[in-house]
Amino acid sequence: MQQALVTADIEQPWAALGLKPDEYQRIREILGRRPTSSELAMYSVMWSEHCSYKSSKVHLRQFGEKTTDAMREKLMVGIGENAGVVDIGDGWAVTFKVESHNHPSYVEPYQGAATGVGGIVRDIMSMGARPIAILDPLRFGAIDHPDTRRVLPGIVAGVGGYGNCLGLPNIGGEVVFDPCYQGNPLVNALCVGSMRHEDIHLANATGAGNLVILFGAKTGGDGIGGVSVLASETFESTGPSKRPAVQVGDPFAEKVLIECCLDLFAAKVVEGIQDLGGAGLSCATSELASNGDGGMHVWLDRVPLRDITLSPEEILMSESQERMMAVVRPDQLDAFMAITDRWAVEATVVGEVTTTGRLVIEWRGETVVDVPPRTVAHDGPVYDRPMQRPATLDALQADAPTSDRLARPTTGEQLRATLLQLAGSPNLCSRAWVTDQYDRYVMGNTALSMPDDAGVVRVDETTGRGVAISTDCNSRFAALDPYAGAQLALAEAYRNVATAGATPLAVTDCLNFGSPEDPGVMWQFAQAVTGIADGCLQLGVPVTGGNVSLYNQTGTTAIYPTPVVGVLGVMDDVTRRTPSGWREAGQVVYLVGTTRDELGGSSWADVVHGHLGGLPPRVDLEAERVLAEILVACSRDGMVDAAHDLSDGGLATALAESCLRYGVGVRVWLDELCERDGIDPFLALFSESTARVIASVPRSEEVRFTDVCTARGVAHLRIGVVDEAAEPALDVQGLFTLPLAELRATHDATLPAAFA
Amino acid sequence: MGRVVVEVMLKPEILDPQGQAVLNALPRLGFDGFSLVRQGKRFELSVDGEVTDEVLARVREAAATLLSNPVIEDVVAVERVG
Amino acid sequence: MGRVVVEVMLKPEILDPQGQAVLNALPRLGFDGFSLVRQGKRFELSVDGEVTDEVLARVREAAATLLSNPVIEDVVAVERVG
Amino acid sequence: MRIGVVTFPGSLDDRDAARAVRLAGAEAVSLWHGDADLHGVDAVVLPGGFSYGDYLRCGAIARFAPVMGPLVDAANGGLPVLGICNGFQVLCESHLLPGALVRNDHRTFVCRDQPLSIERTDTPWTSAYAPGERVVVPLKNGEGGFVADERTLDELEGEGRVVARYVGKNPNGSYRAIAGISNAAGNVVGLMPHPEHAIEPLFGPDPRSGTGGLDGLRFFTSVVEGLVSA
Ligand SMILES: Nc1ncnc2c1ncn2[C@@H]1O[C@H](COP(=O)(O)OP(=O)(O)O)[C@@H](O)[C@H]1O
Ligand SMILES: [Mg+2]
Repeated sequence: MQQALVTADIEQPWAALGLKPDEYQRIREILGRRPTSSELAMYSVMWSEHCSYKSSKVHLRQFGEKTTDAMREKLMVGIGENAGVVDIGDGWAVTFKVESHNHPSYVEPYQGAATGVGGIVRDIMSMGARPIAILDPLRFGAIDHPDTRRVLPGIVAGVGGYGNCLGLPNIGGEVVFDPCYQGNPLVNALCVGSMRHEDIHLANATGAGNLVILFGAKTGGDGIGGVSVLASETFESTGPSKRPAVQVGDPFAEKVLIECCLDLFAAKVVEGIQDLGGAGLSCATSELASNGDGGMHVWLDRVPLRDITLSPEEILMSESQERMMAVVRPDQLDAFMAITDRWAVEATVVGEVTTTGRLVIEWRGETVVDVPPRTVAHDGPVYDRPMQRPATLDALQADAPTSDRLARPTTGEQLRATLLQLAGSPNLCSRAWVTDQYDRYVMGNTALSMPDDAGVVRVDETTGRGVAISTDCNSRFAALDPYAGAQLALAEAYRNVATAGATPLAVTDCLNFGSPEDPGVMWQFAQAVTGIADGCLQLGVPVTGGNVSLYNQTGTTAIYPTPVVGVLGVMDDVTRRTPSGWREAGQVVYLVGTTRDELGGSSWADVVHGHLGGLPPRVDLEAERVLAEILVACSRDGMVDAAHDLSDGGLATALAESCLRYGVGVRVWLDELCERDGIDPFLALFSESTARVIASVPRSEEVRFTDVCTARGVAHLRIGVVDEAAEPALDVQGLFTLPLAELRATHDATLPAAFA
Repeated sequence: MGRVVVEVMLKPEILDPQGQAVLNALPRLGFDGFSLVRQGKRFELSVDGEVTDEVLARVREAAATLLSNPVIEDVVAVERVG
Repeated sequence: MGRVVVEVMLKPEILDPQGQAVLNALPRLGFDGFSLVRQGKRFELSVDGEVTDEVLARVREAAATLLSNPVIEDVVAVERVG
Repeated sequence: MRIGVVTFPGSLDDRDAARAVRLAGAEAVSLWHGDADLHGVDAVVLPGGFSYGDYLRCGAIARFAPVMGPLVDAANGGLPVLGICNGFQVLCESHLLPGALVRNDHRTFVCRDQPLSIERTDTPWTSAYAPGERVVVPLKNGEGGFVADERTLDELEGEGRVVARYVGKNPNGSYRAIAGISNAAGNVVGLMPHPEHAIEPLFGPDPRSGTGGLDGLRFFTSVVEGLVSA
């Protein structure tokens, strides 16, 4: 501090820390002097793209602006907190959020993925909730690329290793392969938590004199990576310059931390709480302070260290895992400490809430930080970056997969071969090799998980009330049209949740894009955000939170825009959930929705022709909304026994999956469908038109079912009958018969052959 | 038949939850006075013939690429035994 | 500050899937001529003072009771280092 | 009827085990690892999970928890004890059961609906099953390979102490496909699969894969009925 005044004009390493000249200048203006090195460290991490959302903020505002009062009705905590909270009825609330850990997982797949799970779980804990389930949307390069072999097994083992050890069921996710992710695998992780309404906690530091407690793991030099190495080399302080760029997770410590936090919440000894994630203490202290009474005094030398050589700048930036920060009334300190002791969790009073409006941090008797906390946490730079629709998009959209350009199968034999080829293709084959590494049973509340359309978990054991969640994104669609692609991701997740029988309630998203400094990428980003915001408005479900991951690119080549959308729905009783496979011979299989010639970005074009071009399927959110109403009514009133949504790979893939689910065959006829929709069997089987599902209806329910569809004016057609033959098969009449044994062998072989 | 031992430890700055767990358990069993425990790996590789210098060089390379992850681990020993 | 190293290996008759996996991976990376790989553990214990014989005896006991499970593992070394 | 369920730091399936105990008609009593007292329970379940993170070896550190002192004594005195997964590992590390559990032969964690045959039905935990009965119960472990030396394995077989065996593909490389064993007296049983996850319709294995998804419940009703009639 003194130093900063004396040596006011010393050259500071702001550029090496990633700050722009005008950003550094602004810091000087805010403080009225040059920042100390600790202040510089704090501003630089908090004003980074990752923490400040400086490129995305102007667009993300739409989520709030396009949320109506009606949509806010069930929203108890909205965007801006660690995670959004929604009311699911009976005094229960759930909180959920998806986050990315892409780059760390590329550098060290196991630890990167593991700490990705750990981070999102702490976000959920910090709302006062018990984490109850995990989903992991993953994206990799081509399945046969050598680096995919390096990255995938480690990432899957990391997600499993951490999640399994925490005792959280993994109830869904995605595994997608595409060469665009070769140097940029995406590891997104979603966590859901539940709590009673009165248990909601927020991240704020109020009440002068209240104590600020850091608890959990000791602080090491983890995860400050490049920034830290630079920092320790350039800062005036001494200290070894070798700091690990890799964060190592300790899931056991986090499990204990979860139970400890829940005991602390139950004992009502926590006023405010914040997890330590990106930007570590810099983030936790500045956010708690600025969301509260605005002042905090911290004695940084009280922070328990794993590495005693850390400098104050490094302590402020460290991203060591498994730490939390709580604000506690002095009269409850003993009760707090009794609970942390019982769980053998180290807890240290490191600071105090003040009313000075300043965040003051002391290190060995010297003030190293004295800033208005809002300027660190919330008033970072905001950029309205240039955007431009990529010039190449017109040609891409013009390159439609018409029949004169891509040969289409016509005979029964060709259609059968095509179906098999898709069923064994990397993006449509069985995910069991991955999901078998995840515990889906722990907690005993999982009603649906892989391979059904959505994960479903019970929240209330007495009533059976629970939630369904699905995450989706077809980035090939988003590459063709980011606005439509983002809405298609929303539509698919929404449809999946409804297919399982739940009423969609809220949305979270993880926006994975390339560099915001590329106007083409920025345009894609803006389109996708607008698409989601408009779509949510139309569907009446609010975005409650999410995450932005930019700079996912190799050289100048960005990944396809990948706006992963997670939809959460509620069910009064999860035992009414609808599985994706049929079981009873004689039940009638209906196709709900209309099929058009829509093959742009389809699995067929990709798998068979390696083609991407044209326009994605048409979005019809009103149709999705009505379809969802039907599906929820069907589940509630027991009108369907199974339902499966149509997405990648169209009807053919849905039929195959519904057969394989329980090993029960089906007899299907397509003539009426072709006639009604004016299509041929190929389109009937492989088109990816949206707002469609298949459902298996008991004969006794057929009238009610068709009435429900008719009343809502939704196209529906009997296309088959469940058929439990001695040798079960997928039989498309007049075209082909595919024994399930053969289908299963193809479907199951791909991932083990590549990775086992 | 010859043997080579390769020893790999986590880099000192990397968190070692296993070592930490052992360290915490020791005093509970009455073993006091330990200040740090780190847990690493020990590989024994058997070769068909003798352990020549050439073999040792190959093992050293395998140690650096396959047996350890240089991002988080150090190879602390590659030695002939027996 | 002194250090003691403890090395623990699975008994030869116990299946070692990790060692086996390394053995299988070696030729794929161009490392031929290995007939067996076994993977074990290496612990480094730091003590506050010097590593006296008494300390070594205590570590030996910890190695036999906590650091290894005699049903499946052998303690192959307990040694002073540094 | 009071059945204790021990919670170690890192236990995960403790609440699930307690739920199974309740559904079987008994009172679940939560026992804390740091409390060297069994509080007079009539039987004990050591649940699954990753006690102490499974660091060092599974069950190695939990074995030394204060609660294990009275538990070992009571087990030697005939108290019914069921160790599930991590609990099985703790029982082996404590030498209440022979052998050990090591890393799965395929080296990955496995979670699947596992067919088993129940081979010993005169233990307090399996008396409600028919000898040789085939059941389906979830299996989920990373280190579930049961190993022991040949002599011990022969002894276990000879004395009829193999309680359950995997049917079909061996999921983890267990010697002789052993899924569960008992001590000589039969009161202490260790089991790798998770019967507490097959006790409620729709929350356990797919009904199609077995006999309704409730196959695990009888591990708990066995002990409750046994204690009632005793
Ligand atoms: N990484 C993963 N983790 C957990 N579950 C997964 C993962 N990837 C796929 N799944 C599950 O496998 C099933 C099939 O996946 P997918 O074909 O992507 O579903 P959908 O097309 O219905 O979105 C779903 O139940 C999905 O949740
Ligand atoms: Mg689906």
